[in-house]
Amino acid sequence: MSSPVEREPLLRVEGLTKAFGGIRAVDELNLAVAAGELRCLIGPNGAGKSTLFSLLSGIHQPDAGRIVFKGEDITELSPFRRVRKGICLKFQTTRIYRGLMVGENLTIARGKVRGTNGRLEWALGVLGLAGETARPAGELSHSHQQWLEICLALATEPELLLLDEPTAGMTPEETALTADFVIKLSGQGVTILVVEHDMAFVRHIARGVTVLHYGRVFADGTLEEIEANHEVRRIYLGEQ
Amino acid sequence: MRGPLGIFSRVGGRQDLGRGAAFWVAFAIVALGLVAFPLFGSAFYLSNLANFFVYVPMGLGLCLLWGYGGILSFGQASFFGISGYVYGIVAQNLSLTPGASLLGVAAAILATVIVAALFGYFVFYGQVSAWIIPLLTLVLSLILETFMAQTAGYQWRIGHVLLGGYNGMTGIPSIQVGPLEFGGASIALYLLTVIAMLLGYLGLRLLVNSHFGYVVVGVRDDVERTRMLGYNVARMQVTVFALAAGLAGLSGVLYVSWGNYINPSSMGLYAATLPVIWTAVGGRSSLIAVTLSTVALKWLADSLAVRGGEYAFLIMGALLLATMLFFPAGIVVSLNRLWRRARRQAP
Amino acid sequence: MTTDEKKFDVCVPTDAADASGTGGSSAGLTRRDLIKAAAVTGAGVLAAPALLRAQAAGGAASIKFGLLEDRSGNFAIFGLNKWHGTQLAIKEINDGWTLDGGVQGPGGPGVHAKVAAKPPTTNIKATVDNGGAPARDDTVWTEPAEYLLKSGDKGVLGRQIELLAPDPQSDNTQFQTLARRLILDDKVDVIMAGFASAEREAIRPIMDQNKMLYFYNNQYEGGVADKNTFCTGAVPEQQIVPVMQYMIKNFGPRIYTLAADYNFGQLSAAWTRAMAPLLNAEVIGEEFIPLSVSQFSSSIAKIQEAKPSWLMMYITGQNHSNFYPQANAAGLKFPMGSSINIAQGYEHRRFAPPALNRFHVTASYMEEIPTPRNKLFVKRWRAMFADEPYLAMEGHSAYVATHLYAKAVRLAGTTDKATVVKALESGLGVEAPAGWVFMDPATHHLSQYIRLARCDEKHNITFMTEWPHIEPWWTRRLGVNLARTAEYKQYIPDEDPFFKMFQKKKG
Amino acid sequence: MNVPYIVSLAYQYADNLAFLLLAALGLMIILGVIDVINLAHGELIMLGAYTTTLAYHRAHLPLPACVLLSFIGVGAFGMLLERTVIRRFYRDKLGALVATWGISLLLSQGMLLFLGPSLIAVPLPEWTLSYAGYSFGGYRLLLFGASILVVLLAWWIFYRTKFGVRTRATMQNPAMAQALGVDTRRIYLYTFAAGSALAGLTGGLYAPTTTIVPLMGTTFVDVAFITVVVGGGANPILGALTSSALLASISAPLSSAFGTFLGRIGLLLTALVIIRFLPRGLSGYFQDLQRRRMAGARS
Repeated sequence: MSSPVEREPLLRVEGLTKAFGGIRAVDELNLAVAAGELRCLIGPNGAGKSTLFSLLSGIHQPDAGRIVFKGEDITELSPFRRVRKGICLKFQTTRIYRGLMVGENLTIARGKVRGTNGRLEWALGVLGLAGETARPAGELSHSHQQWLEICLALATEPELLLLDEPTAGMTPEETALTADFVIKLSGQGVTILVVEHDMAFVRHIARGVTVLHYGRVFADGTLEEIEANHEVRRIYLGEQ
Repeated sequence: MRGPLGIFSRVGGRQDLGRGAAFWVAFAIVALGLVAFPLFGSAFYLSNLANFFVYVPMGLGLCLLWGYGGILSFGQASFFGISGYVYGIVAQNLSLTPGASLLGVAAAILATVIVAALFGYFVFYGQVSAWIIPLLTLVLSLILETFMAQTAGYQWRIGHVLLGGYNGMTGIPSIQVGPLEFGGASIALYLLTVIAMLLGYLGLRLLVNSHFGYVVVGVRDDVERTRMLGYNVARMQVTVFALAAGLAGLSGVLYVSWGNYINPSSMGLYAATLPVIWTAVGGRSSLIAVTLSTVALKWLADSLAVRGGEYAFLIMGALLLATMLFFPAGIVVSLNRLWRRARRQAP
Repeated sequence: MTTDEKKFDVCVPTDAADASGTGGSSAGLTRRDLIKAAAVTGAGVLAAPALLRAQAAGGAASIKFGLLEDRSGNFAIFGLNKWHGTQLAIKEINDGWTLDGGVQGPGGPGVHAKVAAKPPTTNIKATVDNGGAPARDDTVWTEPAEYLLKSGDKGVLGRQIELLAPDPQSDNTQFQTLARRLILDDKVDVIMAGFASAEREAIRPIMDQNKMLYFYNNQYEGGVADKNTFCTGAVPEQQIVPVMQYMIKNFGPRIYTLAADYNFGQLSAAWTRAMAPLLNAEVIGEEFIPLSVSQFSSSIAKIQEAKPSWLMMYITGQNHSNFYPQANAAGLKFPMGSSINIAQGYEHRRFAPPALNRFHVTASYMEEIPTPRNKLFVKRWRAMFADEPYLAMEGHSAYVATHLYAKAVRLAGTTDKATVVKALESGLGVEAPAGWVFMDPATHHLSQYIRLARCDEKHNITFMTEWPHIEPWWTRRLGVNLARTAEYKQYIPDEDPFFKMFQKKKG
Repeated sequence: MNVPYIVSLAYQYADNLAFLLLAALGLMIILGVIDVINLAHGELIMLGAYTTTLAYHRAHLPLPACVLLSFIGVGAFGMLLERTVIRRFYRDKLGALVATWGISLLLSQGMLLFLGPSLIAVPLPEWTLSYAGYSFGGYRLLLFGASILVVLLAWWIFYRTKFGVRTRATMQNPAMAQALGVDTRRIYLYTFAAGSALAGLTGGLYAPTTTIVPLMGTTFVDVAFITVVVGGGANPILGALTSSALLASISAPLSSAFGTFLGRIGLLLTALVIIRFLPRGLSGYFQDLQRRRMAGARS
C-alpha cells in the first residue's frame, strides 16, 4: 500500500465548481500539485484564480467537487482547520493588523507554537523586517506590508503556501527580491502556488505554469511551453 | 526566545493606557485610598460608592468584548439579571445551609456563563454579520424581561422561592462568609466591590496583554486574516462573549447582595444600554478608561437624580452623541492622546 | 383618650388665597414663586425644594420629609401628580392648616367618622348583595364645604416640614440608591415613595433594615404586611368586589377579564375569579397582556367570540391604554368595569370620546367628585399647579398621607419613628377631600371612601354608587395584626386557601 | 373552523402584517442602502405621531393632511440628522448604532420635557364593518391598504426610476457607482430622508390608535428589530415584505390561540432560529437562491 501513497500528490482538486452571481468562477476544475512544487497560476481577469484560492483555503465552499490534501478530503473542513493541516494563504489585498506592531502581528501568527522557527527568522532577515518589530505595521512601506503578510503565513509553518499576487505594486527590484525569496523558500521544501499577473515575476521564477480560463485549466506546462502555446498567447499574453 | 519577536504579555503591556511608573504609583495611591476609605467615610458614602463599583466588572466585560473583541453587545444587562436571579434562587432556597451564599455565587456565575456560551454558539457559529449581534442581544433582553415580568403568582416558584414577576424577587440574602455579611451598607461589601473592581481590572489587563489578548484584538481587526492563521475564531468569540457575561454575572451577584432585591427591569431596554454608554463615553479600547467612566457616569446619574432628574436621560443621551461625534475613541482615551501629543511637542 | 386637634378653634378660610394670606407675606410670595416655577417644567424641579428649604430654615430644626416619586421615565405621568399632592399638603401644614380628624381608637371609626354604614366585611356575600343604594350626584350625608382646619401650629410641633424629593426616574436601582441616601445621609424622618409595586418592593428591604417609617401612597394589588410600611391607596377588597357586584347586577353574570401580565393584573384577575361564584357570576374568558403590547386586534377578536356580558379591565400603562380607541373602532360595545383605569391614568381625558363609553371604575378619588369640598380642593390644587392635567387617585392619596403623617407626629409629640408608628396604630383617621378615611391598626392600610364612577359617550363622569367605608379586611382575614405581631412580607392570594379553590390559570 | 373565524383570522393577519411592515420598512431601506442601523427609528415614529396629533388639535387640519405633514416633516428632520450625524458613520456601523441610540435618548427625553408626559390622541375614525358576529375596524383595514401601497411605491421607485437604478448601483458597489458618476452622498442623504419619512408616516398613521407619549417609539422598534433581523439588508423591500409576512403568520395565530404573550415569544424565537440558519436573513437567502438559479440556467 505504500507506493500509491507516495504517488499521491500533496494537493488534488477534482471537479471543483463555484458560481457567483450567475457566473461560474471556477468550473469543474481539476488540478494536482506535487509536494515541493513551485507553480504559478496565470490567466486573464476573472479566470477564477482568486476564487480557486478562496476555495482551497476554505473561505468559500464549492458548489461541487472535492479537494484532497495529503490524501485527506478537506472539502468540508473549516478554514482554520486547513491552516492547521498546513495550507496557508496570503490574501490578494494585503491583510495585516495595521494597528499593531510588527512584533505583535507575528506574536498572533505564531499561535501556540513556542520555540524557534528558523525559517521565519531567516525570512524576516531576508525581507528586511527583523529590525522593525517595534514599528506599527501600518507604517511599513507597501512592499514591506506584503512581505510581512508572507511572514505571517510562514509563521503558521505551512506545507502548502498560497500566494495571491505577492508582488502587486512593487518596483522591479522588489519584485526580483520577492521572486528570489520565493525560489529559496521552495528550495526549503515548502510547496508554493502563486497567482501572479506580473510576467517578469513568472519568468524570474521560471517553473511550472498553469493557465486558467473561464474557471478551467486551459493549459499546463513549463513556462516555455506556455509561451509557445498559440491559444494562450491569444487569450492572455496577447492582451498585453 | 524573546529577542526581536519579544512577547508582550505583561500587565504593563501596550494594550491599555497607563504605562510607566507614574501611572502605577497613582494607581497604587488610589487603590490604597479606596481600601482605607471606610476609616473616615460614612455608611451612606460607602453604600453609594459600593453601588458605583458594583457595575465596574460589567463595564469591563463589555470593554473586553467590544473594545478589544469588536463585538458590540446589549446583552450585558441580561447576564447581570440572570446571575442575580439564579443567586437569589439558590441562596434563598438553601438559606439554612452554611455556605449557601457562596454556592449561590458559584451557581449564578456558572449559569450566566453557560447561557452566554449557548447564545454565543448560535450567533457566532452562524457567522452572522456584526450588526446583528447588538440587535439580537437587545431581543434577548426583551425575551428575558417579558418572560420574567409575567412570573407573578404561586405557580412560578423554584423550591420555595417566588420569582415575583414584575415586582421582582424580594428577600434575597446578602453574601455571607462565616460571620461576615456583605450587606448593602456594610464595610465588607464595600471592600468586596473594591477588590472585584481592582482584580477585574488587573486581571483583564493581564489577559489583553497576553497571547490570547492579542488574538482577540486580531479577530477585531481582521476576522478573515486571523482565521487564516489557524485560529478557531468562532470559539474565540464565544469564549470572550462568555467571559464578558461572567463579569456581568459577578456584577449581578454583587448587586443583589447590595440591594437584596432584583426585578425584570434590571434586564430591560434601558438597563441594557447603560454599559454601552459607559464603554463608549470612556473609550472602549481602554480598560482603565472604562473603569473610570463607569464610576463617573454612575455618579453623574446619581447626582442628576438628586437635582433635576428630568435632565438625567437627556444628559446621558447628549453625552453619548457628543462622544460619538467628537471623541469617537472615547473621552478618556482622546484626552490621553491629546496629552501625549502635547508632551511630545513640548520639549 | 385625648384627641390632638379638637382643642383648636375651627376657622374656615373662604378660599386658598385667604388660607395662604394668613400665613403672612413671605408665604404668599413663596406660593407665587412656586406657581411660576411649576409652570416652567424643570425649573420647578430645581426651585421648589430649594424654596421649601429656605422657608424652613427660619424656625426650629425642620422635620425632614423624604419623597421619591417618578418625575421622569415611564411613570412620570403619575409621579408628577403625587409629587404635587405632597407639595400642596406640606405647604398647607407649614402654613398652619390641617385636615379634620383624630384618634378613633383601635376599634375603627367612632363619633368623628360620621359614617353610618357597617363595614362590609362580616359576610362578604350579604354585604355584596345589599351593596349600596345608588346615589346620583350626591353623597350619603351633607358635609361643610371647607375641609381645612387651623392647626394652631406653623408646621408640626413648631417645626417646618422640609421636603427632600430627588427624582428616582422610574428606575428601581435609583429608588434603592436614593432611599439609602435619604436614610443614611439626609437622615429623614419619613419616606413616602413609589408608584409601581416593583419600586415599593425594591426599597422595602432597605426601609426594614433601617427601621424607616415608610408610606406607599398607591392603589395596588394588596397584601403588604410590614411593620414599617403604611399603605394609603385602595386595595382589591375595596375596589374589585364593589365594582363586580355593581356590574353583575346591572349587566349580567358573564365576565371576561383582560389583564396586564404582571403582578397587579394577575392578582386582580385572581380576585375576580375567586369572587365571581360568590356573586353568582362566571369568568368565561381571561387574557393576560404583556406590558409591552400595544396592538390588540387578536384580543378584540377573542372577546367578540366569547360574547361576555361585560369586561373586567386590569390593563395598565401607556401601551395598554391603546386598547380603548382600538376596541371602540372595532365596534366593541361591551360595558367595562375596572379598579384602575381612568381614575389613575385619566384615560377619559386623554382619549377622544367615545373610546371609554360605558366604562365603570371604583375609585378612592377622582377629580370629578361633585362635592363642594372637592371642588374647593381642586381649586386650591390648581392655584398651586396651574398646568396639572388631572387630579388623579394617587395624587389624592399622597396628599392625604402627608396630612395623616403630620397628625401622627403631632399625636406622638415627636418624630421618633417607633413612636409615630404607635401613633398611626392608635386608630387615626382624617377627613380627606374625598371623604373620611381611617388607618387600620392591624393591617396598616386605610379604610377607603369608594365611589363607583361611570364614563359616558361624551366622557362625562357620573358617580353611580358609593361605599363610604370599606375596610382593608383581606390580610386581617389571614390573621395579620401588625399592632401585635410585626411582619415584613407581602401576602399573595395563592396563600389564602379560599383563593386556591379558583386557581386555574390562563388557558 | 368556520368561515367567519377564518375571515377574522385573515383580518388579524392583515393587521399584524401592516404593523410589522410599516414599523420596519424605513429601517430596512436605510440598512440596505446606507448599511447603517438607525436605533432612533422608533423616536422618528414618535415624532411623526406627535406631528400628526399637534397638527390635528392645534392647526385643526384634516387627518390625511396631518399624516402628510408627518411624512414630510420627519423626512426633513431625517435629512438634518443625515447631514449632521449619520454622514460621519458611513463606514462605522457599530458607531452609527451607538450614536443613533444617543439621538433616541435625546429625542424621547427632550419631548418629555418639551411637551410633557402625554398628549390627547387624535380620535380614531369610527368605520366599522360587521360580518357574522365579528366587527372589524375600518381604519385598520385602511392601515393594511396603506402598508401595501407604501411597499408598491417603494418598489416602483427602486426598480422603475433613475433614482432607483442609481440607488441599487450604490448598494452593490459604492466605489464603482461613484466612478460612474453617481453622487453616492446624495443617494445616502435621500435614502435616509426617505427612511425617516416612512417612520414619520408610520407614526402619523398609527397616531389615532396609540397613546401619544414620548417613549412610544420603543413599542414599535422591538418588533421592527425582529423584522429587520429576519429580513436582512440584502434587499430591503423583498426582505421587509417576506419577513413581515412570515412573522405575521407566526404571531397572528399564536396570539389568537394562546394569547399575546406567546405570540410575542414566538416572534423572538423565530428570529433566533432564522438567524442561525440564514445569517443574512430571508432577503440574503433569496438573493443566494436567485444567483444559484441564474448560475444553473447559464451552464
